Amino acid sequence: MANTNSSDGEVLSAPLTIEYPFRRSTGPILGAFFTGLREGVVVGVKRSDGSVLVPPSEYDPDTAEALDDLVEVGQAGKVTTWAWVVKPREKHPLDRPFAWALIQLDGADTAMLHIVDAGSKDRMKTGMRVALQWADERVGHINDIKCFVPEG
Amino acid sequence: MAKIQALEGVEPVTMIDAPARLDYTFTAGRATSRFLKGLEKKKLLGERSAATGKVYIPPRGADPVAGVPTDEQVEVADCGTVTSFCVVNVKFYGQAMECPYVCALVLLDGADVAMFGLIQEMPYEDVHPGLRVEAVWVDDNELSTTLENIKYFRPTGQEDAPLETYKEHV
Amino acid sequence: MRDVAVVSFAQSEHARALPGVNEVEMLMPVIGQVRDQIGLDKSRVGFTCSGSTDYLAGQAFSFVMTLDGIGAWPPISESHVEMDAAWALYEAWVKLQMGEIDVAMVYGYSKTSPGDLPDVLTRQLDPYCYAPLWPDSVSLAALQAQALLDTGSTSEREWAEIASRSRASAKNNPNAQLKGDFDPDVILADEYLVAPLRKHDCPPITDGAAAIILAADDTARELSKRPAWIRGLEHRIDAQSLGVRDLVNVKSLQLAGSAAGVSTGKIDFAELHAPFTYQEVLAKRALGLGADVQINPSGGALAANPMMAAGLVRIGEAADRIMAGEGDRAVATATQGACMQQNLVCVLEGE
Amino acid sequence: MATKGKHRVAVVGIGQTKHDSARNDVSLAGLVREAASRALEDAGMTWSDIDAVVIGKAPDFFEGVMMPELYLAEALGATGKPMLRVHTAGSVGGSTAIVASSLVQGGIHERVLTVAFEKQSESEAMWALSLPIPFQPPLVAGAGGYFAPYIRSYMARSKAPSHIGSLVALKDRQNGLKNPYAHLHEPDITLESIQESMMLWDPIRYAETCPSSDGACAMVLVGEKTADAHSKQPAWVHGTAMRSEPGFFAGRDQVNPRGGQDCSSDVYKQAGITNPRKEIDCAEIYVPFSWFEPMWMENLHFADEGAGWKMTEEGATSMTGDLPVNCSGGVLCSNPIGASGMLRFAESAMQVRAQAGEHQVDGARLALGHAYGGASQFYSMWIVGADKP
Repeated sequence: MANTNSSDGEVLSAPLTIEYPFRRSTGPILGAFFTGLREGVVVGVKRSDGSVLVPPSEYDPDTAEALDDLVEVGQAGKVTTWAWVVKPREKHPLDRPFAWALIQLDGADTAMLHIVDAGSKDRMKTGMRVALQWADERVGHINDIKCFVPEG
Repeated sequence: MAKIQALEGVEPVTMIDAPARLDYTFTAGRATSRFLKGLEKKKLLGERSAATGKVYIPPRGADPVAGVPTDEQVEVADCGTVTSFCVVNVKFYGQAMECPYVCALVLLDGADVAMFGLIQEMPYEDVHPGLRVEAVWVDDNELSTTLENIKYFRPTGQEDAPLETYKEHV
Repeated sequence: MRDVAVVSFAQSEHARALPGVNEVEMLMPVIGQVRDQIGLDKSRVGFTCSGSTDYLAGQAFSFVMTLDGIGAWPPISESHVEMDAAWALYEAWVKLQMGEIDVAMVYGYSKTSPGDLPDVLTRQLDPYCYAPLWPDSVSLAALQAQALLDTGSTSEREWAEIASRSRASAKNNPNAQLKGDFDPDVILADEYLVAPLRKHDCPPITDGAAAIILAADDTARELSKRPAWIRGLEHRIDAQSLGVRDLVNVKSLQLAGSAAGVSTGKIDFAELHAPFTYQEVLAKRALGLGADVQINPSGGALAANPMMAAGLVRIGEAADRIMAGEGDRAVATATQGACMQQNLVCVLEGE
Repeated sequence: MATKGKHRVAVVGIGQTKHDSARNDVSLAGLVREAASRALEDAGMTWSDIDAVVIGKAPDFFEGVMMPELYLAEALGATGKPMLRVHTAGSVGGSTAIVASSLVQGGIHERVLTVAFEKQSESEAMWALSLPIPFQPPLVAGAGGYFAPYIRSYMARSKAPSHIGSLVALKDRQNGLKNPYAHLHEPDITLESIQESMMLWDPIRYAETCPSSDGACAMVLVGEKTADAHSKQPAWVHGTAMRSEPGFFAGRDQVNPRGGQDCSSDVYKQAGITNPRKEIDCAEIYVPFSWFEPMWMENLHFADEGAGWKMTEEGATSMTGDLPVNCSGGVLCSNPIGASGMLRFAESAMQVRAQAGEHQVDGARLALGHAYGGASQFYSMWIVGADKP
């Protein structure tokens, strides 16, 4: 219980922390995606028109039709849009400037959100190629992808 | 799933850990702050509603019946009557109390609403509606702006309050 | 459909932080004002609906506490959406369409100041693949802004001009939080916050509350000399996944705007809930608004953005201008979710 | 668009998940889709037939996802459609269904999907319901800690014998055995085992307490034209009502709150019911702690004040009594909080559609669904019938 009370004029305030170690069941499709990450592959799911969603979902985002045709996709792809973080926030995945990016992996038809560790904003460009970097320790989690880096 | 070679025969992931922590600065608001500052001086300050004449404690800023602010401060006694209670014997994440404990609704003398408080210094099977109780405060040097200044309530030894005095609250 | 109008609108002061009050204390004067300025007794309100969310203040059941501020006794017919209160207005409008009540009250509020808003909003995202990365709201908006820049149809200069115009307009709005004269050349020289967005491209973080009274048919005429009639009210949602969405064409806003009949008559002015400068460009396009439409005479969300109320404020600001005879037909919008995921469109007319 | 005034609305599709303490086999989306796709299947519809989606759940802290409907829109086929998120505390499942009904009754839509859920295993209900509030000692332990003193007050006021709570628990747990979706299936339960179970929040025993469940419920609500064309028996909505009152005020009667009394009077009036005990064939009532059955019997005008417990004791609320209550096993057998209210509404509709299987009340034509929330301060109710209103 927080009791380091500070007084702002007439009104009292105190720090409050809401914290919980949430543990989430993934279901089979996201489960396969996370299993793949742990094993060092990226898994997508095929829609009825043949296009591939990455990350995969149990449902078509447009029609809600159930999906379960899992496929493996590439570990490099192109940046469809990006945003350069000048000053990372405390909870951000990196503590030095980096880019958030939507990345369409080879073999995928949709883009996934992750980060690009490019060192400098000048290296970022829409359409650029990036390659996936695995985390040293992988447990089956989105953070098994450490980041993407500019290719070549 | 079978056609992805890397996934064949491996233990599938079914759960992920997603801990989350958010830090806030809680603001008590005007009415609650007035109440808390009273507690620092061992005073229980309720607030009377001009609309209904009722005294609210702890005040939350409004007379909920009329939807208007309560702003006349009224000191109420630090003793009162148990209107109902519960013996808590359940544990949960983040709980501060040791089980079992008695949590009671205490109608302080001078107040028109009962507030939750602990009952101690008596066997919990002897707690009953009508029981007269008084606040046991923390030591003066530990007083601060918190309801935790009241450690608990204990029986006063007075005779039980007659039902008519708290009938509206059960 | 039954004719329903906005007949009263009130809002609190909007500020970065209103630490002196809790949510009830912030809301109560607004509720009093929205009723009193049209002399409405609370017993005439047939339905009440509110919009708020627990996550902003870090308190569960916050809407339960604020019920203390409206005098819900004897018990009232009441509901709550965990959405911007513009959607609470939608629910109240639906109840009025059922024909059993004639007056409804809507309110929305948030105290955003207790938490770290960009962090808190990450909790709205896909809890498996997005939220664990903690992508803050400004960063996600910047992804959309960059995608828009890449189309070559807008510029950072246009965004700076939007910020400048909005905050200049807000000088006439006594409730606005961020107002004044900002030279686009000067603010464009600022550092990026998250490129391509600068501080001026982002909304202020705001504590505030707002309330509206809706009335139907003759009751609306009794309560207001010139009611702001709701001629179209529609809302739609898009997928959350940014990777499957067309970020530069806000489909849900297009669909809602077209269903609400925005383009069936001349629009005199618009109150667009576009918290980031570039979102005004997207919203104008989605609604097909031309250069002749005055945008955000109140200053819009760039001048004050009380979460869970800012959309309702847009409707209220537009209605106030219609009621005052400052225009005959207006459109107001509300948006929520990352990168304008969910949108509501309200077309208002005087008569 | 349709004409002015209130339109008829009926339930033509109902789905629910298997409720369990932890549905670790599904994601959040998978859980809501399990209920929603069953409701669509029951309605003979696909996702594309739906005009709008109305979703409800209790506080977002349970799953730690703020406004989770934003993430769930795709999973529920809502992309490009209107979607509303309702939250009225524990009554939310009921009020969500009422908002969905009003979209049809107001002439806005013809086919609405409504869904309510809770996946409590992502965190812990006791934690989420007892978040710290600065300056206050954390005395009240969850919902049980809050309600126990009022249950004690009811017992004192009505002079109900102490075994009534156990009788309710026994009845509902035995009813739950007939419901394949129920979370708790306890075939060996006896009055003795209930009375021997631990006092969690005295006077509430462990076995008289609802479980903490993962689960979801969904319904498809349609206009008259669609319902008439439907091959199965619809459940016609004869009345809906909601009431709210402040949770804390001087002189508040929290044992028999006026909000619940007013709400039930309103819904009976809409349905043309003058003698609820006689006219209503069965009821699904929100009973998270067994003592709430007798309390609600009084609040809902089925029994005089102080006499609700006699209905329980006489067996009137059992499946063979004159007013079967919670034939599904009720909240005492399954409590995915946000969905629990909708489950009451859906189970009442299943009864008048004669689709309740082993827990069907023979010849049920008119049923009440009830939910409450907060400090017994939010109420939502509906009356559904086999006949058109």
